[in-house]
Amino acid sequence: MSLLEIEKLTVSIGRTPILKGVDLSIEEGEVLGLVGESGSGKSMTALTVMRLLPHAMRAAGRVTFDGIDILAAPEAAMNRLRGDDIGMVFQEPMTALNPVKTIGEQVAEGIRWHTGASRAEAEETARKILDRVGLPAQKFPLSRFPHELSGGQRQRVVIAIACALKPKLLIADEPTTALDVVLQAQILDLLRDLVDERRMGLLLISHDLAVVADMADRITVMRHGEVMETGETGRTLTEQAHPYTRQLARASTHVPARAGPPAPETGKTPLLEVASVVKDYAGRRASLFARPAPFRAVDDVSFALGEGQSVALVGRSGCGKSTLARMILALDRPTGGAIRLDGIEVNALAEAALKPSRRKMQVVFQDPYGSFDPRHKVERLVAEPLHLMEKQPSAAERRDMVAAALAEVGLAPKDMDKYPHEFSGGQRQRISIARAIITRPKLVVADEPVSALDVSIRAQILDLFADLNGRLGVAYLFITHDLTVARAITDQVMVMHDGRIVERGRTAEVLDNPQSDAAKALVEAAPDLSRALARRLAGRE
Amino acid sequence: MSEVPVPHEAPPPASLLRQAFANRSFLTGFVITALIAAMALASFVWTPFDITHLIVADRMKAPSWQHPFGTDHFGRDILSMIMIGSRNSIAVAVVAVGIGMAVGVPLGCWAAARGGWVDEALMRFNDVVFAFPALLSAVMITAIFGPGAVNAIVAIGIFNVPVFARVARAGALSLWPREYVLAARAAGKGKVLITLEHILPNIASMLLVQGTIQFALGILAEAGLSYLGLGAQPPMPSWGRMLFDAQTRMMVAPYQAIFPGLAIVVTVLGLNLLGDGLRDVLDPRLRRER
Amino acid sequence: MIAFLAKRIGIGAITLIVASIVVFAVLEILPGDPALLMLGMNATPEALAAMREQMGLNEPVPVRYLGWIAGLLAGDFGRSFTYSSPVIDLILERVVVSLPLALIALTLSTAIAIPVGIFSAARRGRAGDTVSMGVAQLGVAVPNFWFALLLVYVFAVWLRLLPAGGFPGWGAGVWPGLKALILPAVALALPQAAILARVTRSAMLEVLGEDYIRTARAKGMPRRYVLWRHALRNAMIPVLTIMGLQFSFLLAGTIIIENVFYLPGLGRLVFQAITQRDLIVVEGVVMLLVASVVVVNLIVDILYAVVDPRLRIRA
Amino acid sequence: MKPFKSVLAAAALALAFSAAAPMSAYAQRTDVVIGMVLEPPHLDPTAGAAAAIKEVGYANIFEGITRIGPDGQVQPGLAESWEISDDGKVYTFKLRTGVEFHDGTPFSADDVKFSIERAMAEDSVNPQKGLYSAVEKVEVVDPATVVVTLKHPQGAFLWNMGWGEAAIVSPASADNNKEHPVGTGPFKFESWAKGSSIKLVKNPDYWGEPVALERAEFRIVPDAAAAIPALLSGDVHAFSNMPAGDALPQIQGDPRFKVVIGSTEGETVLSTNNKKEPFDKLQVRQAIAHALNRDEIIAGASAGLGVPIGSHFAPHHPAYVDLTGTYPYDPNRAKELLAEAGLPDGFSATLKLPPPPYARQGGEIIASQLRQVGINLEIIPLEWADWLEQVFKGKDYDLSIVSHVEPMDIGIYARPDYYFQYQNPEFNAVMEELEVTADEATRNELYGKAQRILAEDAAVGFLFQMPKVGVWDARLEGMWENWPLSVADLTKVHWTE
Repeated sequence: MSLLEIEKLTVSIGRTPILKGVDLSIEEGEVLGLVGESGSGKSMTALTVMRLLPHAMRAAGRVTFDGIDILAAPEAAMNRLRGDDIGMVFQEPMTALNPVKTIGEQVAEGIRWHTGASRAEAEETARKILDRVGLPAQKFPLSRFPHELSGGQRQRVVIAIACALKPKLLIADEPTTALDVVLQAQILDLLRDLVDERRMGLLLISHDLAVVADMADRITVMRHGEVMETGETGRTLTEQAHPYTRQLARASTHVPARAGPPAPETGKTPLLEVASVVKDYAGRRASLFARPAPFRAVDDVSFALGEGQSVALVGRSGCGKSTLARMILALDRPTGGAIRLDGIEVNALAEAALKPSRRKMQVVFQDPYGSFDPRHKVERLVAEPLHLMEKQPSAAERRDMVAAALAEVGLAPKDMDKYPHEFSGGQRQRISIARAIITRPKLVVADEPVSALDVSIRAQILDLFADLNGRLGVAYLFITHDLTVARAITDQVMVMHDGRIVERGRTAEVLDNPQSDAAKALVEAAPDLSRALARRLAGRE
Repeated sequence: MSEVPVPHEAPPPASLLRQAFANRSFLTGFVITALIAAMALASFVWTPFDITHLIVADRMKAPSWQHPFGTDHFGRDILSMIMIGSRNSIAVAVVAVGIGMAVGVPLGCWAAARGGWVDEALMRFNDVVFAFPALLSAVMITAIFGPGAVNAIVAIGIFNVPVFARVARAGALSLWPREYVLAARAAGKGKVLITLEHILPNIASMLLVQGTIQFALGILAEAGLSYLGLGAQPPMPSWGRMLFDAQTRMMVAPYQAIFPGLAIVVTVLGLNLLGDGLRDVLDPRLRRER
Repeated sequence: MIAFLAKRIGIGAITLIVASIVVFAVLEILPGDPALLMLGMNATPEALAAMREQMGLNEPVPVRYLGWIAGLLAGDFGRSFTYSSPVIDLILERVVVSLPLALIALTLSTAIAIPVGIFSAARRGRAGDTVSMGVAQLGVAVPNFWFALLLVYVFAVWLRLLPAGGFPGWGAGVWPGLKALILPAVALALPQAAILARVTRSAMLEVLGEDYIRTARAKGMPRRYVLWRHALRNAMIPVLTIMGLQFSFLLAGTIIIENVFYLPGLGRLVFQAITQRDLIVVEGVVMLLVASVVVVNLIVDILYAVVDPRLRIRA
Repeated sequence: MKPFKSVLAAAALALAFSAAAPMSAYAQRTDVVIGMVLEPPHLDPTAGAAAAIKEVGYANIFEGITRIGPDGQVQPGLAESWEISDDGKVYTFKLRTGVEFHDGTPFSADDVKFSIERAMAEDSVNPQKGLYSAVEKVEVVDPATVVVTLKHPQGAFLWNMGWGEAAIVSPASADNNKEHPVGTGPFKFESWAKGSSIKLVKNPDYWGEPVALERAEFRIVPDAAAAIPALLSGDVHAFSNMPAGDALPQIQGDPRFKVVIGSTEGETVLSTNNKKEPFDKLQVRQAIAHALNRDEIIAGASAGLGVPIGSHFAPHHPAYVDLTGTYPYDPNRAKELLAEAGLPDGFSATLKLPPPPYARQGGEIIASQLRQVGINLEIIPLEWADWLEQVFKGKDYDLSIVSHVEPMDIGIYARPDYYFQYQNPEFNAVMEELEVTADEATRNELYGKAQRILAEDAAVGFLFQMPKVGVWDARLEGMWENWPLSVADLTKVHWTE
């Protein structure tokens, strides 16, 4: 009998079904990858196993863990199971820990509850598991509070909590999605080692095929609350028997067709020139009288970008890439250095004098939900940058321009009379791009433009970026931590680390043959489906 | 990527209205508030009795068919007094909230947009105002300028200023880093324009909710001041004043104190329910200030 | 932590200075001649002049302000015009009524509100929650002085369980003193309790929706344990804020409630002093109240740091 | 279950305590709690006008050379007898001997001289300095004899010396009387919890007939809302003048209490600014007088207890003349008179009201009555301080309502700077004559004449004599039934059970 056996599981909220007859099983010591896009029901499946579904949700069907009927078990029995035989790791490490309790308390608490150990014994066990997850005593005493830890370190604490009592099954729900690639690789390594070491079953939930391909023995693909396909990882992903699996796999390795990069025109002023830019932020005051030491977010960065060029700025989270982007967009002023757009030093201009320069550069943000004022209709949203025009267009002209911009991004003119919440994430990102191109800018700065999108949507949006680059000759500065995006759409890559640009070169060269340590770390850590499959196949032979 | 529900955003007006009326709090509050407002409006054209003409012979009559709430110590019909008194309560609260919003919201928005010393100065100003127990200061203000409805309005209004400034500032501060505001800045819009186009409409629901709360508090504050004899002056009836007049006769004519008190309770209850409902509908995550 | 405290203390000091100027200036423009009030309708002009001189009303304003401040710092609040006794004595006599009253009311409201709020949050949407929140909703709407009137007539006049008002003084014993404070404290506390219960409930609900609650549940901790050990402390921050504000509200609320129960407390002292133009008493009491609000805010700030380690900056 | 039980326990405890209180009533009680509305600002009767100072101290702590009895007659005080010279200018007082102040200082003629001269002095802050206006000099003959010489005969001199403000104080303690009053009376000051109560204890060394009470407490009960429950719950045993308002029938029907409606010296009038347009016109004042319905005013402003007056004189006084019919209630006549005065459409004016309920409630009724004849009054409520400043001192008012509580104070209408701004040489002449007349019958006749002049001139709107609502425990005896002076003389008060 399997460790976990799910049969015909349905979950519904009111009359709306969330899961429609899910079947799934995990053997002892097995790693099962559960893959699917937003709304596929992956997380709800996991929460059903923990019996931690939100109040209004009702589950039916059969869930058996280690011979226990989970759906019928009394709450007290579930309390005994949770944290002891089943551990769970969540997506968002920043909020998963109680901010007012020390990490020691939070790890030891479950140990004491389940084993009845004394405080001292529980703390000793807690200490051991924290050491094991890579939080050594001298740097991370039990008395640390969560806010004193980084995201990756917090996720290690959550893993320590989940694994403290050597559970038979560990459920990890998108455990690395909120982390950058380097941390992702570290956390995945840790999980893999723990599973091997303790012979735990692991239910690894992810939207990322590459991650799952690397980790899972078997894989289950879900869509809209139903299981599409289940099978051994290597075979499922190489054969791609199910059309949806194929679609997912294709999308995650999708590279848009692009016209070659324009020939670099020597001697001409570059479109964008960043010269020795520095940005300091006030640091935290150490004592009442000492002046706080400034924190240097961007440190002496210089580069140039030609017309029509597409450049990626990659780096781990906190490396300063978003700060740099904000300065280029003249939303922030640098502490030192100069930023020139078409030869004009934008950082020296007053807001009123910035208009002509602003017309030449626009922005696309990451979050397709947060980047629109929810109270405005699409027409007004897309037309917003028209504020920058010398001559304000008439209402009719404005509608025409908005319609044209929407057409460019593949939306219908009638969409301009809707509110943003009536669109899906991908459509919103199209609207976002329409807004960015309505003034016919020469440069679009895109800050993680596809990282909040599902893989299939991401592929479409990347296609759109590529298409616009070709047709309109827009130059891109892509800010991203995702190397596949950089590879897909840019000609050049700059690698940023601790506020400095440590490496720069043609995309393919840098990604295939990184020189700096920072670039190497990024490249090594980046999940890649084809490489993962290659490794897996090689490993089997 | 995981099954996070779509972040809450304002649906279009039509469905908002439908949603609002499906909300029990809102519906109850709306009905009560509408009734009180209707009563206040009706009192301009009709009341059961003329309360400007005192018929001392009819004084202290217990509730009857003729005078459902009884009569007061001057023989005035209490129902008519309550009807006309509602005008005073509503007017004081409306204007006091209006003063608070008209001064506080621009201040709060300015502080949030400008930051730096303006923000600091506003916060310190708030500290000073909040350090004075509000009722105490209201008593002082009315003592200086003389008791009366207008001075009560000013006294209550002054304390609404920092409340709205705080709510507006907090709301605006949370919106300024939003991507759509950044996009508007990238579109070259200035702080004033962004505040008008993006900030204000998006904090409007918070302000509306706070407004109903302050409105309810304003009615209570006016009743308190009138009870101390510092609010509306006779012959203008006011609920608080009616309570003050009635408390000496609680033994012989409890109805004189019970009905005006109930009028206050019902009105404040209605407004609070309305506020709760609005908050649920407009922004489920909005926390109640104060 | 020290820097944080220093900043809060600095802000408190500035608040006090500004408040002292405001109070003094405001009272300067208050109409009414205290000397005339003192001597009444048949007083002769010479007698009035003599009285004014005696009361020190003939000095210029800045001199009087500085003199007053210097006195305050030295603990000398001046001498009451009407009572002709030192203000500090008057205040001390009254503080022993008002402070216990405010503290009892605060304790009562906290003791009622927090358990009710937690209970409601834990049984969100069920009958217990609906009923207690319905009562709370009503409690918020009830003016405390009206509630006080009802209490007096039920408990003092009908049932004759408790005194209707007045204060026998602590000299008469602790129990008679407390007995006199029960009804006023209840009248003050219940509307506040209603507010606090609502705040506690919504703070708890918000916290119960946080990820770390799910983490704790996933650890196998029972619901009740999570409620008390994980949620409550996090929910304390908004609750503390409201309690801090309520303290200032309770202080002011005593003005009305002390009038209803004719308790000789600070609220009535200041109200009487305002109507009798006993400026020096008004100034003294207002400054005391402002100072206590500032101190309470400081305590709340410290409690924030106690509750929430994120506010403690590691030395 | 547990919390419920403890609630029960608390209730039982409370019951036990409230049951314990009446137990002591089996023995003869020697303590009393008197309720009073206004707290005295201090306790020195020679330095403050507040009636509450006298209410506590008069005859209890302080005594004068004469005193005024419950019937309003002058009685011997610290002077056991006196002689008046034939020209009425020299008073020779024979003082009691063996009297001591509460601090042990012996009382003698020097104290009398000191007290009178202190009140007359340049820097005196005595609110009734006018009482001494006729005094020329005070001479000590021997420790038990003092001679007061007047500038001119003064009919009311002995009466004046019986006022609370004329208390005899000792030079040793005079300056501390505000905080710690020291007199010669049957009660000694014990303590004062400001805002709450003043406690007196029996003076064992009193020179006169010893009092029945061992302890007396004056409890401050600021208004009717507090007074009624305080009485009903037994916290307070007696009110000299209870602010009972409309709840009085409730108390009257309760056998535990005795209610005595008595008279006071408070003439409640609609004060009129006689120099201000249009009140300077006789017809306007007459119109107002015709427009006033005293019965309604008395019903609404004094719970129907006040006695209507037609001039400025107390109805219980022998010299009183009933002039209430001078300008009977007649709104139509009032309108005619207004038309005659050139104001056919009426006019608007202000009505500035001090805080007492009779003024605030009477004001509303009067405003309503005057509105019927076309006079629109804007009601402006004022605190006492503002009222004194604006109305009394500044004379910046049209109409006001106030009760004039000084006994026999019809003379105020003759004062040139008084806030009524009333001037009538004929009236002044009557007053001058009164000042030098000692014969009782002639005096009464002159008083009658003065009353008529005021009534006919409608100098102010004469409303009603303030009632004294005496309420006390039915077992208590010896409280004053009338109030020739607003005091709470406890010398004869005792319990009957």
